[in-house]
Order: sequence, then C-alpha cells, then structure tokens
Amino acid sequence: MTAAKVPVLRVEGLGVSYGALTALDDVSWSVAAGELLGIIGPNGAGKSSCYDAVTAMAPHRGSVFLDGADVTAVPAHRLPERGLKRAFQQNAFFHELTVLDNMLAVMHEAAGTGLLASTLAPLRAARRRRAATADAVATLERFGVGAEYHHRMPTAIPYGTQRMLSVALAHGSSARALLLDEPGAGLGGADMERLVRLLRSLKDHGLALVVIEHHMDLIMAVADRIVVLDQGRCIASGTPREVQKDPAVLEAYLGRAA
Amino acid sequence: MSPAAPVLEATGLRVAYGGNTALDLEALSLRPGEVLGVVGANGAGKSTLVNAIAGWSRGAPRVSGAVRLDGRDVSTLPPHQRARAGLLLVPEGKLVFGQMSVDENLTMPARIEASPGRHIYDREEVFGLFPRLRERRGHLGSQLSGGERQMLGIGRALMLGPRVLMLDEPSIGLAPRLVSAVLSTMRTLASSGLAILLVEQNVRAAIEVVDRLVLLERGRVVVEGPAAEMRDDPRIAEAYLGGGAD
Amino acid sequence: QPVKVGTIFPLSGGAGPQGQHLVQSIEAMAALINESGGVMGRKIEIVARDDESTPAVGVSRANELISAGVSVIIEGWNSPVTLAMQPVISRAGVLDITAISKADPILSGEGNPLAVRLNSSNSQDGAVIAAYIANRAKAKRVAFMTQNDAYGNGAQASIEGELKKLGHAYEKVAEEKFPFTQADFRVAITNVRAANPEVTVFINASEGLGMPAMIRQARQARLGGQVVAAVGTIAPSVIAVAGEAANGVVGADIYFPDVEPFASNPVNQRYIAKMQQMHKTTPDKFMALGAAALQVWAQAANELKTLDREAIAKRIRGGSFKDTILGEMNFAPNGQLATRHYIFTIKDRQMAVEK
Amino acid sequence: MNTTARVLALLVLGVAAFFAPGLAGGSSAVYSAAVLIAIFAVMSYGLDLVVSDLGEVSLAHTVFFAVGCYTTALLSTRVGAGGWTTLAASIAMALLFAAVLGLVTLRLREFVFSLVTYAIAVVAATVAQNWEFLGGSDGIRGIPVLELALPGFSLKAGNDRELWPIAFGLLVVTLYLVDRFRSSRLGSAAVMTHLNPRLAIVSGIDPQQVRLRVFLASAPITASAGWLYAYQRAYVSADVLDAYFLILMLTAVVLVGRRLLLGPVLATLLVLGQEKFLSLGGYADKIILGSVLIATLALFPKGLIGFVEPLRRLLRSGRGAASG
Amino acid sequence: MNLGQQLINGLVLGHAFALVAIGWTVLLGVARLVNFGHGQMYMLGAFVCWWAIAGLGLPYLVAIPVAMAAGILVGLVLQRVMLKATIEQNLVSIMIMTLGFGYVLHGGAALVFGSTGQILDTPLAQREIVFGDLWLSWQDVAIILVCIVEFALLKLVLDRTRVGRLVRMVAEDPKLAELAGVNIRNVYLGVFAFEGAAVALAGAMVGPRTPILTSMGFEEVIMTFVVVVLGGIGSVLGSYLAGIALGLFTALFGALVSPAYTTAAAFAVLIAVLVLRPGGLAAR
Ligand SMILES: Nc1ncnc2c1ncn2[C@@H]1O[C@H](COP(=O)(O)OP(=O)(O)OP(=O)(O)O)[C@@H](O)[C@H]1O
Ligand SMILES: Nc1ncnc2c1ncn2[C@@H]1O[C@H](COP(=O)(O)OP(=O)(O)OP(=O)(O)O)[C@@H](O)[C@H]1O
Ligand SMILES: CC(C)C[C@H](N)C(=O)O
Ligand SMILES: [Mg+2]
Ligand SMILES: [Mg+2]
Repeated sequence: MTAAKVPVLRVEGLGVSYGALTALDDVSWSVAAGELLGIIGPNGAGKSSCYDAVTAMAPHRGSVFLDGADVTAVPAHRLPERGLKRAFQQNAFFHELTVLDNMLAVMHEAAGTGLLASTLAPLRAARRRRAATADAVATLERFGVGAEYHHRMPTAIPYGTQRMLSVALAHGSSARALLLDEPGAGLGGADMERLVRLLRSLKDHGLALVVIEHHMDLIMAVADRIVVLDQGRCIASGTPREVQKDPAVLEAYLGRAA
Repeated sequence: MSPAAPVLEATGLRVAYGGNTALDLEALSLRPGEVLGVVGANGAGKSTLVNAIAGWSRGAPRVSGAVRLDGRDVSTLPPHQRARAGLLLVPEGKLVFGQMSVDENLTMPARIEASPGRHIYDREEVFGLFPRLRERRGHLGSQLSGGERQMLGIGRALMLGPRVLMLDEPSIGLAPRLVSAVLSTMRTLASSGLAILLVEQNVRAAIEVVDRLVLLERGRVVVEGPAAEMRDDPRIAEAYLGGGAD
Repeated sequence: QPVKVGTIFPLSGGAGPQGQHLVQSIEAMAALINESGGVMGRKIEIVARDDESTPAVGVSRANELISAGVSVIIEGWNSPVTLAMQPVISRAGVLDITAISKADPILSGEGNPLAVRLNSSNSQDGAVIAAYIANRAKAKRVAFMTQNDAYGNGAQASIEGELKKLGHAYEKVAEEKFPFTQADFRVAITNVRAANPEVTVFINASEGLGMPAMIRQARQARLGGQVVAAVGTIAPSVIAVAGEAANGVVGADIYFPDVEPFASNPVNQRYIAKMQQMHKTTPDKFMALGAAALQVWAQAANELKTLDREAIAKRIRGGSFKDTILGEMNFAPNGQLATRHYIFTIKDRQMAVEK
Repeated sequence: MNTTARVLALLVLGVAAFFAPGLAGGSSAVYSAAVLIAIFAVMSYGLDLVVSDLGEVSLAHTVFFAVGCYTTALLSTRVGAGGWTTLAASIAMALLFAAVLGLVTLRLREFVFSLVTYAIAVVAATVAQNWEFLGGSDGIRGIPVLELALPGFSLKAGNDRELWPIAFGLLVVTLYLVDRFRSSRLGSAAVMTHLNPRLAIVSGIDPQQVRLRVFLASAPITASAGWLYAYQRAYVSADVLDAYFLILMLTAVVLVGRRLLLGPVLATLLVLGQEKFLSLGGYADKIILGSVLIATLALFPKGLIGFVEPLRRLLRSGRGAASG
Repeated sequence: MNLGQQLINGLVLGHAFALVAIGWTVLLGVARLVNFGHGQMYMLGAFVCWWAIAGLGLPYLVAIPVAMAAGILVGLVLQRVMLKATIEQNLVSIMIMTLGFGYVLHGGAALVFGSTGQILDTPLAQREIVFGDLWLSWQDVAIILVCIVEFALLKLVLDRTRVGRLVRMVAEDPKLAELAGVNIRNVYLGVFAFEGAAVALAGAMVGPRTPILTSMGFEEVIMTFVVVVLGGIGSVLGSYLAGIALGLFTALFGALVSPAYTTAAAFAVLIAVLVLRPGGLAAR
C-alpha cells in the first residue's frame, strides 16, 4: 500500500558494534511520508542502536538516505535542519529550564536571533521571540502537554506528560522524519489514547514516523509496516497482521503469552 | 490467600510536592504471599505511593502518615534502613549503577541475614530468572539495553532478601515475552511467602497475576478489591483496557 | 587635629612578620616625634595597611590611604608592589617614601618623578657584593640563586655588572631562579652543588620562608664553597628560623643597632629604648629604615613649615639631615639615600660585623 | 516581567548608579572604589558567560584580562597609541587568544577543562614574568593618562573621578551585550549544550562550535576590563595574572546567582565594598570573606538570589507555579 | 649535574605530591568534590603537628595522630558545610566554598599560630643517609614508605572490600544507593574524614622538609589538583603515578633546563597530555 510513495528515510545495511559485541548487523528499512514504521524486538535486539546509527550518534556501517540524498556522512547536529529528528528511550530534558523554555530552546532556529542581530535590533529580536513563544505554547498543547505544566520543571510533571514532552521536544518546530524510542513506555489510559491520536495526526500531516515499541496494542494499532529485530538482525518484516503470525517472531519476541 | 497478619500496613499516608498534594490514602495493607496491584492513570500518584512507603524520593516531598512492617513502625527510618529491613523498591527510571559491571550491581554491600519468611536470592537464582543477565554479566551497567536494566534492577532487589517487594512499572521497556515472564516470576516469588506491591500501567497483564487491585486517581483510592471481581469493572476498563486497543 | 601618615607593607604572608615589625618601629618613631612636639605642633597618627605582597592589593590599599587624607605614604617591601603603587600615589599628589624595596626602576622617575628611597638600591648592593667576591673571596667560580622578580633579577644583574667593572675574571657556574613563594630548593641546590662553586650568592627576599629554607637545605645538601646572602636579606628573624645552619653565611647590611657609629648615636639609643619599651624588641635594619623614613619626613616638614608634597620631596632629594637614628643622612638628587655597607659573618646565630 | 517595565527599571537604576559615587560623598576613595568595581565587574561578566551559560569553569580568564592590560600598555607606551586604538587592539588580541584557547580546550569538560585552563594561565604568567618584550619582571611603567576622543569633545581621565564616566560607560555596554547574548541564538545554544549535550545535538546544535563561539564572545569583555585597568593603574606587570583576579571573578560570578544580569556587578560591589570600607586587616578579612562565601552558598546554593526567590514566587504566584 | 641525586629528589618529591593528594583523590572520586581548601588543611596538619611537638612537648609519633585527629575534625566540618552543594553537584559553588574554607583556615591559623615561619623538627628529619655523592634524610625515606603503604591499602579497600563497593555506589548515584541499603550519610562522613586525616598526615610527614608558614597552601592545592586530574578522576593508582611523574619531571627538568620554568613546563606538558587524553593517565 505504501510502495507507491517515495521513501523519506531509507537505511541500507546498517551495522553497529560495541567492541566485540555486534549490536546491529546489516539492517535495512525505509519509511515514506505519512507512513509509520514500527520496530520491535527483544530487549537488547539493537533497536536503539539502530537509531544511534541512523542519526550518526554511534560509529556504524551502512548508509542512510534522507529524501533520496545520502546523509550517511552528515554529522548528527546537521540532520535536524534537514528534517530528521529523534527522541531517546530515556526521557531527556534541559533540567534547569521550565517546560515552556525547553520547547523554546529546541525551537531556537525560529525563536532565537543571531548575536549581532539581537544586539543591533533588540526590538525585532524581542518581537520574534514573542511570536516563537506563541508557537511553542501551541506546539506543546498539540503534543498533549497542557498549559498548567508549561511553567513547571520537566521532572515535576506526571511521567506520562513527560513522555509527551519528550516527543514534542524531539519534533521541535517541524520535522520530515521522526524517530521515537518507546514513546508508550509507562503510558496508560487517557495518556495512551492521547499518544495514539497524536501519532495518527502526525501521520496525517505527512510526517514519516519510525516507532520502537514493546507495547503491542499500541504498535499494532498505529503501524503500517513493522520490522522485527533479534540479536541485531532483521528476522521479519511486513504488515502488523503478517508479523504477528510469523512463528519466528512469536518464538523470539511475543512469546506464547501474546 | 493466606490469613496471616499483614506484613505491610500504611495508614494516613499523605504526600505533597510544594503546594499540590500528590497522595492521600486512608489505609493500605499487604499480607505475606499476596500480590497487590496498584493501577491508575499517569500522575495518579502510584510512584509517589511506593516511594513514600520506601521513604525515598528523587524530589523533595513532604510526607506524613505511618508505615508498618511486620507491625513495627518504620516511618521514621531512613530509606536505607527500610531496605535492610526488607522493604524494597525497584524504582521507575534509572535502575543501575552505570560504572559497575552487572555482577557488581548484583552483589550488594549491605549484609542481610536470612530469617523465616525471608529468602535472600543469590546471583545464580537471579541469572536463572533472567538468563540475559548472565550473558551480560561482564558488561557495565551503562552498556545495557533498557530492558536489561529493568532485569538488573529487579535482580538486585531480590538479592537484598525482600519481605515486601515494590516494583514501579517493571514492564516498562520490557519485551512482551519478558513481561509475562517477569509477571509470572512475581507469582513464583509470592508463593514463597513474599509480599509484592506491583505498580502497573499494563493492567491487562497485571490483572492475570495480582490477587487484589487498587485503582488510584489524583492520589486517592477509588476502587479496591479482588482481581477476579475487578476484571470487568468499568472504571478499570476505562483506566486502561481501552488504551491503544481499538 | 593630627597629621595622618600612611604605611603600606606586607602584614601577612611570607614577609608578614617583617612588615609588622616595620609598622611597630614607625609607630615608635611617631611616639618619639610626638613627645618632642610632633610635626608643626600637630601629632602624628599612623594609618597602617597590608599589601599582602600583592601589587593589586597594594594599589587598592594606596587608594584607601589617599582618600583617608594622609600627608605621606611610607611603603614598599616588595619592589613589584612599590612599582605598582608609585603612579597611583604620585598622580594623587601624595608624597611617597619607599622604605625597603630595592629595585632600581623605582627611582627612574617614570612612576614617580619625586621618588625617595631609604634602603640601599640593587646597584649599590651590587658593588659591595662584587667587591667581596673579587677582592675578599677571590672567587673564580660563582653561582647565583635568584628570586625571579624585579628585585632579584635586578640584584643579580648589578652584582654581575660590578664584577665586570672590577675586571674580575669569573665563571658563572650556575644560575637558579625561583618565585618569591618557593620553599623547596633541593633541585636547584643539587644543580649548584654539582657545579661546585667557590661562592654562591643567595638572593631571596622571603625572610620568613625562602631564605631560611635555602640556608637549611644548602647545609643539608653539603653545598660547598662560601654562601653569600644578598645585601639586606639577612635579618635576625631569618637566623631565628634558619638556626645553626645559618652559621658561616656571609652578608652585608647598612644598619646594626649595636655597631658603631650607630651604637653611640644618642638619637639611635633613644629610638632603641623606645622600641624596647613599646614592643620589647631590638630593631633590625628594616625597622630602622622605616623609622628613619618618618623621621626625615618630619624634620623636613618642621623645617619648611609645610606638608606640601613638592616642597618636602625637593628638600629630601639631594638634601641631607643631621641627628637621625642613622646619624647624618644624605640623599642623592634621584632620591636615593647614601649608605655605608658593613660586611658580616654569622657566628653562632649572631651577625658578627667586621670593623 | 514585561520588557518595557524592565527597561524602564534598568534605566532608573542606571541613572541612580551613575550618580551614586557623587551622592556617597564623592571622595576620591569612593570614585576609585566605583571605578575598580566597574572594571572588575566587566572582567567578571566575561567569565560569567562561560561559567553560567556554558557551564564550564574557565580559570584562564585572567589571561584575557592580561591580554587587555598588556596590549594597552605596550601600544600606549611604545607607539603612543590612543585610547580607541588600544581598545580595538585589546579586543582583537583577545579574540585571537580566545580562538586558540577555545580550540585547544574544545574536547575538555569539567575538572579537566578547569585544570587545563588554569595551566594555561600559569604558563602565561611565566611568559609575562620572563619575556623582556613584555617588560619582564619589571613590568611596563609610564602608561599615559587615558584620553578618549568622542564626536565633539574628548574625555581625559587623569584620576578616578574623571575615569568614572568611562568605566560606567564600559559597564553599561557590557551589561547590554551580556543581555543580548542571553536572548540570542548563541546564548540559548550555550545553555542547551550545558544542560543536555545529547538533546542539544539532536536539536541541531554543534556543542564544540558553540563552546568556541561563547569563548570568542566572552574574551573581549574581560579584555576590555584589562584595557581600562591598565590606564587606571598606569603600570602593568605579570601580577595581573595573579590568582587574586581569578578568585575575584569566580566569586563575582557565583555569589549573587547564575544567569542574572546584575549578579556579577552586585557581587563585585559586595566584595570590594567589604575589602575597602569594612576591612579589619588581612587575616580577619580572610575569615570574614571566607565565612560569607561558605554561609551564602551553603544556605543558598544558587547564590544570594535564593534568598529573594521566595519573594519572587510570591509576586509571581498570580500566574502558574513558580519554577523551583 | 648530579643525575643520581636529582632522581632521588624527584622520587621523594613525587611521593610527597602523591601523599598530599591521596585524600583529594577519594574526595573527587566519590563526592566529585574539588577541595580548594586542601592546601590550607595541609598547612593546618603541619602546624598542629608542630604545636603538639613544640608546644605540648609530645614525641613526633604521637604528634602525628594528634594532627590527623584535627584533620578529621576539619574534614567533618567541611562535610557538614558542603553536603548540600555536594549532592547538587554545583561545581563552581563548590570551588568557591572550599576556597572560602581555605581562607577561614588560613586566617584562623595565622591568628592562632602567628604568621612567622616555623621549623617542624622531627628526629627523622635530622638523621641522614649518605652514600658517596648521594644523600637523603630518613624523613624522605619515611615519606616514600608511608605513601606507598597508604596507596596500597586504599587500592585494596576500594577494589576488594565491601566498603570499597559501597563507596563506589555512592560515588555514582547516591539516591539509588539508598535503595540498595547504603547509608550515604555515613559514606560521605567517612570520605571527608579520610580526606582530613590523609592530608593532615601529609602535612605532618612532608611539612618538615621546609619551614612552615600559615600562609602556605596555594602551591599544594595546585599541585594536588594536577595530580588528581592527571591521574584520572578518582583513580587511586592513577594519582600515585601522576604524583611520581610530576616529581621526577620537576627534578629532571630542573636539572636539565632550569627550576625557574619547571612549573610552567610541567603545566605545558599537562595541557598536552590532557588535550590528547582528557581521561587522564588512567583512562582506558
Ligand atoms: N554503549 C554501549 N557499549 C556496549 N554495549 C552496548 C552499548 N549500548 C548498547 N549496548 C549493547 O548493545 C545491545 C543492543 O542495545 P540496544 O539498546 O540497541 O537494545 P534495544 O533493542 O534498544 O533493547 P531495549 O528494547 O531493551 O531498549 C545490547 O545488548 C546492549 O547491551
Ligand atoms: N518531584 C516532583 N515535584 C513536584 N511534583 C511532583 C514530583 N514528582 C511527582 N510530582 C507530582 O505528583 C503527582 C503524582 O506523580 P507520580 O509520579 O506519583 O504519578 P504516577 O502515578 O507515578 O504517574 P506515572 O504512571 O506516569 O508514573 C503528579 O501530579 C506529579 O506532577
Ligand atoms: C631585601 C628585600 C627586602 C628587598 C625587597 N623584597 C624588594 O623587593 O626589593
Ligand atoms: Mg532501546
Ligand atoms: Mg510513576
């Protein structure tokens, strides 16, 4: 169903080794605009390492293509401006800043002004920042971080909201492709539904999403295709239905229980 | 369910962060061999509850109320002494010493002597529960995957010979297979007389193993009862089962 | 109301004790002057400040004294501090008398066109030490251990310059430099020792720490040849710390309380008595210079009936004064006090001055 | 609080500060104190950017200070350069040094960074002490009186009273620059790099580049303080690299609070004020200053501001919980 | 130039450096605390020892424990004061607070012991070993031995014993350590007490090599800072090696080039080393 679309993000033969240990070996996948690719697999399968490889945050083999352009050699901090954004498995915030300031910080391109400019034209800089603040508030709301939390410290808001904040921070002001690492971890009830809605709306806005999840209900509900990793290798891929039935997957991952 | 006297009793627990109250519950008790599930939406106060019982927190909350372990009031004890007394918490979030090997993480410095109703696990038993850890025993904690960290956290708690084991969302980041493995482990542990307080979002999985279930909302208990009866309680359903599945 | 006189010396740190003694001595002299009518009928009041042997501190202390409205500032233990304070004080139009600091640039006029200094300058000292090395010790192999600052480097330079002037053929077998605060000289001394010099010149202004340390460690290391201490670096306080090790060290200085002509000088006797009475100590060279500085200034002021900086400075520079604790004092036009040096050898912890 | 009110408040404060020395009796002591406070405050702001925003404790900022002092001393005495020239030159030299230091310490963090920067200061001190070109241990004497040609008239500063307007002007400019820095992209990038490097990277920030730039922004500020100090003291020697200045800077940065526009200047005011007007002599002062530092930071780890934070909360309690 | 003697000088100096540094190594490793009051604590150790000998007429071997007791006391006070900042890990505040602590110690000591130089004379310091051209005092020998023993013991304790693992857990994550039944307060107390005792011991052992002044300490702080960081934060073996290296470098550079530039040269080398391997010598 997604074959028609041109992939926004495509990885080929990705590999990651930590010393002797090969955490990831020859993994390839691609994700198109408006599509959500799920990545599942046992603990230690190499999912997070895979993200580190894609975002050039760990020494790796293989190549990465963004909108058809080879970005394998592009340093980690240059990828976001090209629209490739990611979140981490553990929540990551700027701890001494309020939730709102966290958002403003990651929107620095839009919110900030160059040193020279802000020195010579302080008023314009101020206007720019006010506008950005409005954006930030809107974005936070959109990602389900209510106004009541905007002036709190990130660690002082409910865990579920912290997860949403992480996603918001990762997405920033805009993104082409977004990599999320277990966004549903520790979410339940209302928060889980909010996350599902959020992921769907992001898809509808034409974002290319990759989501690592252990939360089967979630991933089965939102993923268009799923890649299954085990011990660093890709053992299966296909639609949720397909992988769910795949005996290898049942054996290595879901277990009889699921 | 054993008729034995409760091993853990918490009464009038009240916790506030700065101005806002995060927890306020009249009474909560736990018998040996019993598995109590605590569920609730995010921010309901689940972590606050177990942290308060363990006398521990990364923030700076104001805590009041009484906590009794085997009838002895421990509410004045600092966290490390509660831990030694067998009141053990596996917190949410960072669970391992990153600069120590898996082995070192497991061998606890605090020396605890076994006593009736108190079994102190050794490393082999832990590796029995989590074979993955044996493979990684030489690695540093910081090199472990998210799930591997969870296992290590639980393993370490077991090696301190818990009387009451409190797990704050142990299934976070665990592969489904492991989730069921870990949860069924809870049953095994309980059957050896251990009292377990299980904080879970994953009610569907949790409800299979818990004897009783407590639903928290805004720091207050709204429902409490035997798991069997709770299965089809609408409030429980609404609290989770809807989540994601449609 | 009283005339305020400011003093700035290190009252803490390596030279702290010496600085404190200096102030005591100046207070004693102030007492003497006040007893005999004060300055133009007004009493002298001493305002003492601590420069902590740090130029920056010295400068801000100078600023404090200036605004405290002092008529003169008697300062200077460490040349670097004096050099830093000079322009500030002179721009503020306050008279500045340097008591101890020896560096030659102090009188160059750049920092303070009306500079006055009592302690012998590096160049004067150089001649004395050079003469000793060339004519008395007849040493061909000479080593230097030199404090690496305006004072130390200047002192060594002038000694070598004078040796050349004397046409004395010598070989500089070793030259070791060190900061004011250093206390462990074993490495340097080992070098010097290996060069087996006939004379080693110790140039170290840290009376409290460096100099005694050097002397002790030299003895321990069995440094051969004669140890000569730069002029005015050996005070009783140094010997007190150095102990037995100091015996045999040769030095030179310009004042000794119990040596002629000073011993029989009634003014000096009164001063010494005052020191005994007020502070229970016998003054050493440093203290005497501090007192003399105040005395000269007071004489000039009383004589001219003014506290005007310009006038008094002009009177002192190139002028001469009778009946001071140093006997008759004569100043060169550049403000340098003319002094006579006395060679001494330390014998059982006492300075034995040569007649 | 809203910007216009803030600007107005600062304006009033500024005017008051400018006339403060005059009102405080206007003795030469007050003016020299005021000038030194202004100079040392400016010196500290350079460090403030690195410590408070970038979160690294640089101990090499005395070097930038010295660069300002020596550049000014050399140019004014050897080639008779005027005030503006020496200022420009000081800034240029500072940028040069900052670039080198920045590149050398690019990969270093925390203690290692601090130690290496300190080492750099020590090496610099030795060079200054022994290099004849820099006056060696004698230092550089005879720095002329500062004269600044401005459109229409020219400021001549023979003493601290005449120096005050210039020092004050320098301080104001510095404050403005620091404030602008904080609201600039570079400023927020610095804070992000400080608080969470990994998250900063995935937000499109190159930590190393940021560190380098912050260094480049901070050095000229400290150097310009050195520029004025050279004129104020009229004598420059290796002592401008003394720990005295380093400790003063660090204290100024932490005493009142981090990332506070007026923090360093207030702290400098407190420290120098005590040293100059309530001094009880070397040792007693040491005990007092020491105790004050300990007490302050022990009670308010975030600096004296921790003392007013509760009040701020009261005022702000209107909208949203205060950050704490 | 007498190379043999310079090697001896270097070794003694190196062990002296290491001996002074050992307390801070643990402090830095466990509490991640830079202690800029370290040098003044060293000074205090030396002076208490001197006072116990000259004032109370106690024998050297008794004076040492007295000094160490005083050191422990100071260490505990420091801990009381620093606890909050330690847990908050506020580097600059910690630097400034410890700096202030040093001020107080310096000022206090000067008022109590006076600011004149003193000689901390010990029976060992006078007796000397001379073979041919080479010499060193028994005090130097004692310094080397004590230093080696102390480091060996410390390494043993940290790597092999319960206490060691306990300390390392607190070093990494105090909060988590609590849940593992560790009494972090005691651990911190222990660490600070050790710092105090160790540096006082160093003062009593190394002090006799030079006259002592209440104003000393700055050099010691800097050299110690070099040793602990160069050795690799918290690495015991590392700081021992760093100490020796620094000592030998000082002696040999002084011998071959000039003691005047030793410090600068040492720091230049330090810069090079740390820029190339920020982890310090012990980095893997
Ligand atoms: N920095 C590292 N050094 C050494 N080994 C590492 C490092 N990071 C990860 N590993 C190892 O690589 C393997 C893959 O780790 P990764 O975090 O990618 O697993 P994962 O699929 O994300 O697991 P989980 O679902 O539990 O997060 C794990 O066995 C882990 O121990
Ligand atoms: N350190 C803190 N400072 C201030 N408020 C806090 C802090 N920690 C928790 N809270 C508040 O206490 C309430 C309960 O938080 P708690 O973490 O116990 O919820 P939870 O049930 O564990 O949620 P989750 O399932 O997401 O972990 C929340 O409203 C949260 O905002
Ligand atoms: C002999 C010393 C007292 C000289 C003084 N230290 C100076 O710097 O000139
Ligand atoms: Mg992962
Ligand atoms: Mg929780």
